[in-house]
Amino acid sequence: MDWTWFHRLASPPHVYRIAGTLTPWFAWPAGLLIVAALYGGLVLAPPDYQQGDGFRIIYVHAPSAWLSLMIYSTMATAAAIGLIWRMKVAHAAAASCAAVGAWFTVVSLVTGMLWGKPMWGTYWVWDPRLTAQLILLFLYLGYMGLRAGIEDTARADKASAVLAIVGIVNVPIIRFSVEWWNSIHQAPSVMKMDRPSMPADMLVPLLMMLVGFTLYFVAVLLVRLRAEILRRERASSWVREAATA
Amino acid sequence: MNDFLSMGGYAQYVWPSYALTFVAVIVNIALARRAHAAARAEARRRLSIEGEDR
Amino acid sequence: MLAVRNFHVFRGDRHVLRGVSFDLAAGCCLQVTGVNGAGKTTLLRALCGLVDVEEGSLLWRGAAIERSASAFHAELGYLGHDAPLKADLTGRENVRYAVGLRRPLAAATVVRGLERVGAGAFADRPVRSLSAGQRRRIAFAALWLCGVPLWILDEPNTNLDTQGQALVAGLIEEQLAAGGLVVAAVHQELDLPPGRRVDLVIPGGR
Amino acid sequence: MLAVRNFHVFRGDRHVLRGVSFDLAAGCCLQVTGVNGAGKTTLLRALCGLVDVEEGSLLWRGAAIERSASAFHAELGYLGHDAPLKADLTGRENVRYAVGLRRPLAAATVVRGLERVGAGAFADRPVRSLSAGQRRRIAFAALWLCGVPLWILDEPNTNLDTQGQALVAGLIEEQLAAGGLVVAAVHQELDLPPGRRVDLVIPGGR
Amino acid sequence: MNPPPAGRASWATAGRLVLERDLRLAFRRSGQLVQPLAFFAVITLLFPLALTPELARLREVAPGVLWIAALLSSLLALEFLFRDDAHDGTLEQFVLSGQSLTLLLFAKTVAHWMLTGLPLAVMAPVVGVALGVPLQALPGILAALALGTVTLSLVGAIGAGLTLGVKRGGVLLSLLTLPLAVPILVFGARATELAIKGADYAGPMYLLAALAVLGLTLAPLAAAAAVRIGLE
Amino acid sequence: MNPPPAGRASWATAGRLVLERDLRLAFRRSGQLVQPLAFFAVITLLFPLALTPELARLREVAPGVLWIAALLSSLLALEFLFRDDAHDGTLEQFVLSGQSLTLLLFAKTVAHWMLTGLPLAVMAPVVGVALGVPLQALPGILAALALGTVTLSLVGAIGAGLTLGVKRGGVLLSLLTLPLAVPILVFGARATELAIKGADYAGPMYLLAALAVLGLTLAPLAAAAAVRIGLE
Ligand code: HEM
Ligand SMILES: Nc1ncnc2c1ncn2[C@@H]1O[C@H](COP(=O)(O)OP(=O)(O)OP(=O)(O)O)[C@@H](O)[C@H]1O
Ligand SMILES: Nc1ncnc2c1ncn2[C@@H]1O[C@H](COP(=O)(O)OP(=O)(O)OP(=O)(O)O)[C@@H](O)[C@H]1O
Ligand SMILES: [Mg+2]
Ligand SMILES: [Mg+2]
Repeated sequence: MDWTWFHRLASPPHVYRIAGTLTPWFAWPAGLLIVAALYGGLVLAPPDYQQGDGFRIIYVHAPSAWLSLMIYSTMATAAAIGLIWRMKVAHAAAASCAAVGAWFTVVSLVTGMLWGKPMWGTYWVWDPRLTAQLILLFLYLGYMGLRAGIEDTARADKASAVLAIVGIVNVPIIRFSVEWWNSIHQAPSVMKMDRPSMPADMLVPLLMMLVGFTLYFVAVLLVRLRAEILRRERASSWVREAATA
Repeated sequence: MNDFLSMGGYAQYVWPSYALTFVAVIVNIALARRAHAAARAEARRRLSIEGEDR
Repeated sequence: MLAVRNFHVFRGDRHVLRGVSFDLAAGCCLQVTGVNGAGKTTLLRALCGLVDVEEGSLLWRGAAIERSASAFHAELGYLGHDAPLKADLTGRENVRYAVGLRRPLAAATVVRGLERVGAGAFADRPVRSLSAGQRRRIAFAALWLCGVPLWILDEPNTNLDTQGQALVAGLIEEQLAAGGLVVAAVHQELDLPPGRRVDLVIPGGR
Repeated sequence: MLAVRNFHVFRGDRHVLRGVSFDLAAGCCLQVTGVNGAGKTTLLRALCGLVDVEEGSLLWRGAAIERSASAFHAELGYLGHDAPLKADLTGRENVRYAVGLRRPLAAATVVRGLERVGAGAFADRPVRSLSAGQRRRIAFAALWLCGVPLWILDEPNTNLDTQGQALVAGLIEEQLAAGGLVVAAVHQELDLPPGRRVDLVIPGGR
Repeated sequence: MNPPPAGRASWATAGRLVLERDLRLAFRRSGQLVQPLAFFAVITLLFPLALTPELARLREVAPGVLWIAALLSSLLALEFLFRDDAHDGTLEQFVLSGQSLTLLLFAKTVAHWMLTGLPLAVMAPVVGVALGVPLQALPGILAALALGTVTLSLVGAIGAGLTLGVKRGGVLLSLLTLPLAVPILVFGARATELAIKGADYAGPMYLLAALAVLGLTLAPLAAAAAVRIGLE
Repeated sequence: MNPPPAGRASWATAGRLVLERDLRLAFRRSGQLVQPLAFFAVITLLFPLALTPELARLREVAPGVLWIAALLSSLLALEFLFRDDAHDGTLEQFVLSGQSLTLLLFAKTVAHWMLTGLPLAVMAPVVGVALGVPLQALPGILAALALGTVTLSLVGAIGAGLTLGVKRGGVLLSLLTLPLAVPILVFGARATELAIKGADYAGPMYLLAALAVLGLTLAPLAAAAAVRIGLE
């Protein structure tokens, strides 16, 4: 098997360049999808027969909740790769994930709370799904705290990688908490492949939003990754061209 | 239009949600770009004083 | 027996060791000198694998050593700036637990070790109540009892009185005579026969 | 100027100092020697009031000093086996906070102190990332800047390279020349003019 | 080339320097600052998980939960009040500085309160809302916590001083401090409960204030004595 | 006069020595042994003071109180799991001993559990009775706590390893460990609740056991990796 692609993946200047090239390819489709989904979700989709127009929060709540979990998984995967193959670029990618993930965890919490008030009559209940999401926020905070607590980058990389990997056990707990406990939170309705329980004109904008947010995240991650690589490699010779270009 | 803005009585929940989400979306773009710009500036600063230390 | 090729080590952002190489045969002592902050401690810890090496290789008995290679570690004893002792345990207990991890150890052997370094009189007092030099002696007893071929010593004479310094010199000579190796960072030159001593001066620092 | 009469000090159950007495005039250095565990550190800490004295008296400028007499403390600087530095602060900050407690201190004065001990180059790095000798230098900068008449030094040469040891010798000579006093516990004799040195050998130990 | 001789530093300068130093040490690691807060939040999070998720019943236990969480966060941070300084010799230098040890330790205690008690009190309303506390009770809770944590820090300083000589003193520290902290807990929880009920909570607040005054006058002296002993 | 050369110590000896050493260190200060217990007792005492003195309502919160107290006592002691050893260089010598670091740290974790988790579980019935728990529920509570604290110690070992390089890592340690400990708390409290109600509590006990097995297999590895990193 030809492993050159793998080694090239590990080379900072290469990743820096590739990331730069790829960014617009994710950013523009993301923007288009999100705008289209906004139109579809806010204008085209009919009001829900139970929740009226209140259900439209789903178009921001579900994607941000999805992102918060997806970003954590990405972070843990990157951290594991960094730890196992000693790949600095992977550590840089993991480091770039945390802040974005924490942001969208907060967004999912707040939009969820805003949705909870009209639907459940209260902003917050100590429901397993909700609590688990709050714990996810603390995981992100712990990860960032650990990183901030260790000055040496290489050491911070490895220590936080261990934490990210250990913390991944929480992700399935969050995803499946709704089924394990009888939560008042919505059970997965989109990801059920057999029979989506939503009419198409509601579902399609949601799917577009999900894809749009995912692409958006990749674009943001790529920019952050470039910054991180540049910061770490500031002593290397290739940075000369990259910084002045 | 007014209908649209009132969101069937849910305006006070729907619009803040959308606002917060898109603030987060924009802020994250801004933060990422700022981090990149700062890293480039730092690298350039280091290059300009190069040879003094190492 | 021990060879280092082109070691490059960073501490934080500082490029501390810039290509250090040496060869050390059995029965020889590497004397590492350099001003404060040159990188003596860094080199010693890098040999132990306690500090990451950016580039370069370490050969022991002709074979390259990875970081955290436990077979290599089992043949090595390290004594740093501070003696690795538990303040609440007595000297005897400290020696027993530290050395017992590495080799089967009879109580009588522990006594021999403690007496070898002149620590017999205070071996049963908790280490917290010992003077600085007394602690160093306990640490040397543990090192000696390990019976490993490679000693790595950071400023071994610290806190020792004149007799203690002579004792350390004696221990080192014995270790070399038995075909062992010693790597020692010092500020005062070691008094060893020329054939036994290899000098390494680390430039830079302070 | 400093006089000790018949000091008796116990550490735990051990009668460590059994009637130590000496007189030290301005401009003189008391060189305390003794084997490991003799009681050098104990004597120095007893002078500072950090260890209880069972019997005996301490006279400073002719007057008897109680334990924790802050007027006496204000004239004294103590440097023990370990440098009293905060690992998270830089050398400059450490000096500023340590010395600032005792006297008004301009930033320029701090710089002078750091440069006096050759610590200018690493004064702005957190102490945790300094080598053993670099730390000792920072501690000496703080001591020097205190500008107090009485220095109490425990093995001042520890961890210092040759130039560092010369530096300490220079600092001590200056202090004496300016009419100050130094009490130093050492294992290697200090190189001072005979008129300036008073010897005290503590018996027992090890 | 002698150091320029100069007068003695005033006690005000000395106190200010100690305060500034401790704050700077805390801010050096920006993450450290949020940590007592995060700890406080996580502890309160445990209660709904372990007790009951129903807001109505949580509201009943909210005063107790808030105060126990505050007590524990404050206690956990106390461990480090003097330990680091004792370990690296700074405390010894304090004793030898010629300044009043009482004053220097008081400055350290103030710094400790500013870094734990104060942010905790400010944070409490947020946590309170999550436990179903009505909005109008929040100012009262904030005031009670701000006052109570002052006394907690002061009492804790004595405990921290006493356990200096003890290896792994952390648990012992809690044991010494918790009984002394019980009055604060009782009055504080009472004030909070009354505030939640919308009743007048001045009574327990006066008692809290009295405890704080008592602490301010006696605790620094006791702490200084304790530290002198603890230094051996 | 060379030291008698000898073979290598077996891994079993090494593990036993580490365990023995930690136990001996703890017994050296006999007071230290009771401390986690006393802390546990004091914490549980705080609840009646802060919440409500009525036994009937205390019984309702008893499972949660027991588990939170256990979690916190265990956490407080964790701080010292590796810190002292890291500080005095023992951990470095572990790494250089040629023995498996995973094994040595596992031995330390076992010692930690024997010194905190086990006595805590044994003590819990006493505290439970004080909180009005019926007698027939006590064996269940003991079993659940004994099992749960195993996992707590294991998870805590990872956190303790990770925060080694962090000054004042205590609070960060809690912040890292508590989220990971939440499942233990939830299942544990659930088992206790069922036991108090006299219902069948096998379900959550199986889950606790599953978590313990997961912890036993993975945590020592992760802890060893963390310590290696933390030693720099
Ligand atoms: C603070 C409160 C809330 C939090 C923390 C929260 C959290 C979450 C999380 C973590 C997801 C998972 C996304 C995924 O599995 O990919 C999710 C999805 C979802 N949430 Fe919420 N939620 C909250 C409130 C609400 C409310 C009040 C509603 C509606 C009544 C709601 C409806 C949904 C829906 C429909 C989904 C998409 C489920 C799917 O299709 O997979 N959520 N939320
Ligand atoms: N953790 C660290 N982070 C950054 N720099 C460090 C760190 N530790 C040491 N250094 C720096 O690396 C250099 C070498 O340090 P090292 O301790 O190896 O010196 P040394 O030769 O042993 O000096 P000494 O004689 O004073 O013991 C010094 O300049 C020191 O400041
Ligand atoms: N805390 C203590 N409790 C009991 N005995 C102690 C204590 N500290 C020191 N000692 C004992 O007192 C004696 C003197 O110790 P001290 O530290 O003063 O010796 P020293 O002369 O400074 O030795 P060194 O040259 O090794 O530094 C020693 O025998 C020591 O074991
Ligand atoms: Mg060194
Ligand atoms: Mg001494």
